[in-house]
Amino acid sequence: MQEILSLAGANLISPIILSFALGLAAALARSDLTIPEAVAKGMSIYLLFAIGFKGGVAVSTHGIDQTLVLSLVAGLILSFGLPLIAFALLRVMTGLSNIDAAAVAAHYGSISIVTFVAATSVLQGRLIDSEGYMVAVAAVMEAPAILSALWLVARSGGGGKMEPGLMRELLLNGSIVLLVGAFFIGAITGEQGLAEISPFIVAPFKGVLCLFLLDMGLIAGRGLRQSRGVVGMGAVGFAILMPLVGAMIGLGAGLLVGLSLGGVVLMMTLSASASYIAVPAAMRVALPEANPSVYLTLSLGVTFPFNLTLGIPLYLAVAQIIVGG
Amino acid sequence: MQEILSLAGANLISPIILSFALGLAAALARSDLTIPEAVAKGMSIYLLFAIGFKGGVAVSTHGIDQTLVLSLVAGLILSFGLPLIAFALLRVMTGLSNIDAAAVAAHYGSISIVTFVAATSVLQGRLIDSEGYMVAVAAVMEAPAILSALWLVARSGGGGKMEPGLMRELLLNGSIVLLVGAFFIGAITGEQGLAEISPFIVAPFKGVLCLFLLDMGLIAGRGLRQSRGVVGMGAVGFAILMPLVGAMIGLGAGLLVGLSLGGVVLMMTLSASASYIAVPAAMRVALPEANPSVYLTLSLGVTFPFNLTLGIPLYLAVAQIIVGG
Amino acid sequence: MQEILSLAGANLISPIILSFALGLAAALARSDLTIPEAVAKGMSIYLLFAIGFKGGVAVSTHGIDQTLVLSLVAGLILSFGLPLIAFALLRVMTGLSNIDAAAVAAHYGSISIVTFVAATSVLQGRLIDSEGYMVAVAAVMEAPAILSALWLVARSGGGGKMEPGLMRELLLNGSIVLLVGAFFIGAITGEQGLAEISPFIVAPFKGVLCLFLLDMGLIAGRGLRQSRGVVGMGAVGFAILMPLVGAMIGLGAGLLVGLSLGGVVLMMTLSASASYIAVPAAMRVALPEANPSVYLTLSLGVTFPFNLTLGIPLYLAVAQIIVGG
Amino acid sequence: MQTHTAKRVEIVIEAPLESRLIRALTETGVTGFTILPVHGGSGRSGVWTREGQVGRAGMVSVVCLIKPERLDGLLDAAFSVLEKHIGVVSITDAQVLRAERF
Amino acid sequence: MQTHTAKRVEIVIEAPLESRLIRALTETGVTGFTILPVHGGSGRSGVWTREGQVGRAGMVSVVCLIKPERLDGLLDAAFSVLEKHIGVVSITDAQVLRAERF
Amino acid sequence: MQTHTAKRVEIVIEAPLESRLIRALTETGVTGFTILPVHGGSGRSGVWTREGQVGRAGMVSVVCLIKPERLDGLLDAAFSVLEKHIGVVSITDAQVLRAERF
Ligand SMILES: Nc1ncnc2c1ncn2[C@@H]1O[C@H](COP(=O)(O)O)[C@@H](O)[C@H]1O
Ligand SMILES: Nc1ncnc2c1ncn2[C@@H]1O[C@H](COP(=O)(O)O)[C@@H](O)[C@H]1O
Ligand SMILES: Nc1ncnc2c1ncn2[C@@H]1O[C@H](COP(=O)(O)O)[C@@H](O)[C@H]1O
Ligand code: NA
Ligand code: NA
Ligand code: NA
Repeated sequence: MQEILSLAGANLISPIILSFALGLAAALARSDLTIPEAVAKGMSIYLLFAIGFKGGVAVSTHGIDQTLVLSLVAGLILSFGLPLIAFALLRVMTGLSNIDAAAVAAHYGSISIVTFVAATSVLQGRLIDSEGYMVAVAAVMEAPAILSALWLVARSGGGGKMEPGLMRELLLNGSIVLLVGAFFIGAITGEQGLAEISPFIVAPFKGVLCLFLLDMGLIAGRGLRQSRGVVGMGAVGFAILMPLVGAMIGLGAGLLVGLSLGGVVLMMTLSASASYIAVPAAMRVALPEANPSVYLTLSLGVTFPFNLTLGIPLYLAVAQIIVGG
Repeated sequence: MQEILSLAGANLISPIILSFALGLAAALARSDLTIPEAVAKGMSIYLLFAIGFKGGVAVSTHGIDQTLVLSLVAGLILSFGLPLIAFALLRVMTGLSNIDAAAVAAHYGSISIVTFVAATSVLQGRLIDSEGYMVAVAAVMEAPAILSALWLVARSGGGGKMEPGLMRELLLNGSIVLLVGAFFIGAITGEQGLAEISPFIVAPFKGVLCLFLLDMGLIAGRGLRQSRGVVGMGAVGFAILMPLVGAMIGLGAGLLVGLSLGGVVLMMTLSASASYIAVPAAMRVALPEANPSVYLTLSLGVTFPFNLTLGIPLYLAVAQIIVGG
Repeated sequence: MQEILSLAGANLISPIILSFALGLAAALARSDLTIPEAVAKGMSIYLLFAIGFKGGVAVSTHGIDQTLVLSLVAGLILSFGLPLIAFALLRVMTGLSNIDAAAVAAHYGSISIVTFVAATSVLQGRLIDSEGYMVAVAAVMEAPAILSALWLVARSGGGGKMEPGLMRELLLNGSIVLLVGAFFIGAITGEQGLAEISPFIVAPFKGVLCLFLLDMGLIAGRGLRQSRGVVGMGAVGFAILMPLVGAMIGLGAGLLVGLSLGGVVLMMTLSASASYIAVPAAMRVALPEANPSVYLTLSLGVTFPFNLTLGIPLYLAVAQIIVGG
Repeated sequence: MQTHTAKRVEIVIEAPLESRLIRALTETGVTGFTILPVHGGSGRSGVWTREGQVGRAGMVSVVCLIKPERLDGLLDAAFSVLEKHIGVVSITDAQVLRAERF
Repeated sequence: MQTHTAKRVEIVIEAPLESRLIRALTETGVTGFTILPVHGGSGRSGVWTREGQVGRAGMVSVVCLIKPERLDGLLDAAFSVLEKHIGVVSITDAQVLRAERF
Repeated sequence: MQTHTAKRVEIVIEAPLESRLIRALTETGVTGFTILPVHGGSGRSGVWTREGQVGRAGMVSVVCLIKPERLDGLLDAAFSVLEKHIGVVSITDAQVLRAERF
């Protein structure tokens, strides 16, 4: 416990977290600080390219162990399954409509790549290795949750039919294509390729992540300011409970699959994290009746900061106790 | 003298100055070279974050000496007071209307963070230390000058009432929030935090500054081209005299406060520099009748290049003679 | 031969090429992956500044040998002359109208700076030196080809008169001004200037180039998708034959001028490359009747990838055989 | 100078639906339109801005100039996409040059 | 398709005043508007462009669709902010779908 | 509030021609206009988008509010530039505040 708190503390005073806090504070104080859309998009492209590439390189060096396929399958199952659990919890804990509940559930089945990145940098900070192909698992987990959500809505007769073309849109979503593409480039060019571009994708990575989290904080803060009263206590409770539930399930999956300590932590983080970029856009298309400020407030305003600050260190501590090492 | 000139010379052929000159020349020659707004904003966010963070780290290492508070107070007084002097000079040297004169005065009481950054990099080049909290002083000096200007206008019955909400807008101005916020992040995370992100905020800093000054040069050149004839010789004379006056007063303040050589040079530079980002926007709200091309031409077209090229080396030389070292 | 293929192979699996391929694939698969215009423009500004600066530094160190002037003259002649050859080939190989053929010809007389950059990084990879002033040659070759194309059209009575103001627009084109300006800044500040900003313009260069080529791939792919059927087999054949022809002529020019091995390869690459940024914009002004999707498809969709993948290694191999070393 | 009557239709629609709207328009034979970026806005669904957004957030504005007789077809197409979604459609009378283009 | 008459008001105003205009509009009950970025322009106060600008420079364009009877209230609100400043306001007659939204 | 009749002219023209259009407008005494960025579009010359473009590609939209009597001069000037090029021009009747500015 002691240990967890100290790690959480150390984690809290990292430039990354503090940058997020700065953005959050600035937005809540109604400062006019903003980061241009093009710059924010540029940073996310950089982060996806870098994280994918490094994952690929890791695979090219450590080679593909048999757990790769299992991990991908586990990711798929988690992404399909977690929304069902989330939906059930939401029905119990909140008064959200079927459609809103399903839309929120989709976000928690999918993943937040920035949370994933934050977890990897915590692992690096403590010199804990992890399977490079976990970025591929992250990619695999992005979309399936959306299908589960649509199924939940259809089941309760609330429309939400699978819009034609939506499926390929989801699979060819820019961030998935970039993440997976960079992963393969890294896997093909390996250490040598990394040597060529590491001054770009490795050295400045954390700094860029700071500015990106500043932006995330600004957006989260703006959202919180505007959605006052939109989400009740129950929903907020869900947004903190669900990551814990997800992490535990992710822990189980990671152990079953036989991942390393680092891999288990990442699997927990992926399961615990909620999407706030790809899924919201998909929901506007597939479930327009769902209220965006509900799912954005919960995933970006509550769950994201929770994972960033307390969640990740907690998952790491738990994994260390159970996996050992 | 010899010494000053050689330093000025060395200063002139730095990539930073030449990049500004390139932008200026390109704009005057009506080249279509432009830097996208989003990229320019992104670079300024980077520069503010980096300079603030490094200042905070410096404070966290050297600790806070008693002069910190004094320096902040000095900064406040300078920012409030310099506009009065500037206003008096303008009334004598130019035929500007009360309102235009007050608007110009506001710019010279406030500061140019890029000029400040250029001064710090000159100091670094000559291995001269300076107090890290000077960035906090810079932040403190941004807004007060605007109040003095409004007071000057109100006094002469020219309207310029303190618009409701303007005050908090000025204090929560994006650049101030980012500069101060990054300062605190740096102060909290200290050397360790710096180690994590220095490949991003330290190593490439000067290069980014070059491109940013290229952009400044482009804007300054465009402004000069369009404002031909708008400003008379008297006004141009003011734009060169005022920085010298400001620097001398800044010198006095720095000595009174007991700053180090580097700190004194920065205090001189802050006093000598004129705002061309925050204050112009504020003037459009508070003094819409004032002519923007007058104050932009003087602060960005004349004073900024003057400080960049001759001013800073001169301030350094004078400070060395007086402070010694 | 063996040797060429292995080099081509090695070249093919570089992160740079694979990033282009990723962009191409993503666009052809109709992924919504895009890079914001401002970010793309920002990267091209960075690349031009960096390549120009480094060229200038190289000149400042190796000094200007007598071949400098000869090389510039050679570049001028090539840029004026190559369009005539291209035009003749197009008349023979394709059914393009006079105006379309002339417009395409202009692109092949001008140059692609990114192809040039790719060639320099291949040379660096094999530790082959080259004359720094080749970037000046690149700058010189950008515009003249356009005049030849206009002359070709005027000759065949198809209008295409030299629009007033177009000339200075071409010469003060943003990319030329930036490239040449950075070249002079590099030449003036030399090694010392480079030391100051190399963490910005040298270390991350290749990484930025990857993202830029990702964008180029996206644009090329989008263009290919939309221009299905617009260009016939003959035109595609031209887009592969012309670079070879250009390279051979560039080889002759390089030998005549007496360039080093690296210089010869770059001269070949410049002659073989086709513009897809500056010239298309100029064509919209000067030859609006010419069909953009024809010249964009050929230069960006066919010739650019050809040079990037097979062309450059081939030119290098040939140059090594003939120049030796 | 010779002008021709036309209708100017301005459709403010969510960015994620842009591709669908374009498809619907094209299917009804409307192949001329201009897409303007939208920086922010406010409506029944609240206030929003593009600042700092990473995903495909916010709205876009699609402007179509068409012959009056084709207006209904266009509106039906637009409505088929817009129906369940937020956004607004406005029509103004306009004159255009070069009627052959419409 | 059923349309309803409305007014389309386009207010080109300095970026630093955007927040004030929005406030004024909201206070008079105008909660529907779309903000378009403006790249540059020219007027009595000279020529300007956004290129390379760092501060909150230049203009923005605020487009409001409203019921005709609410036009005057909107114009008064807009004018109260615009009065001493540069910028232009134009009004055109329009038709809108889904009147319930206005 | 007192308004004055005016014409709103919207010229969608290729970015490389922007400077020429501005020159032509200025020469005929039209010194008031607003330039809006255009994100993409479609027409007889096909579909295009700004995304990822490096060069001066795509279109821009130039909006002019002018006194009705000056419309023809403006259209002639615009047409002299637009003639051989792609792009569209539309005119709508408008009301403006502060007529002295036009
Ligand atoms: N009355 C209006 N005038 C102009 N734009 C509007 C209006 N109402 C809504 N919009 C735009 O349409 C978007 C969605 O509006 P709504 O469907 O009312 O939430 C808003 O964010 C605005 O960008
Ligand atoms: N006649 C006009 N038509 C369209 N936009 C205009 C017009 N006059 C002014 N503007 C816009 O309003 C801004 C300020 O105009 P002004 O108040 O005349 O300086 C200009 O920069 C343009 O963006
Ligand atoms: N009917 C239209 N309505 C709105 N914009 C149009 C229309 N036709 C063309 N445009 C715009 O003008 C550009 C050139 O059109 P075109 O000359 O038909 O190729 C297109 O890319 C659109 O941005
Ligand atoms: Na999850
Ligand atoms: Na000052
Ligand atoms: Na060529």
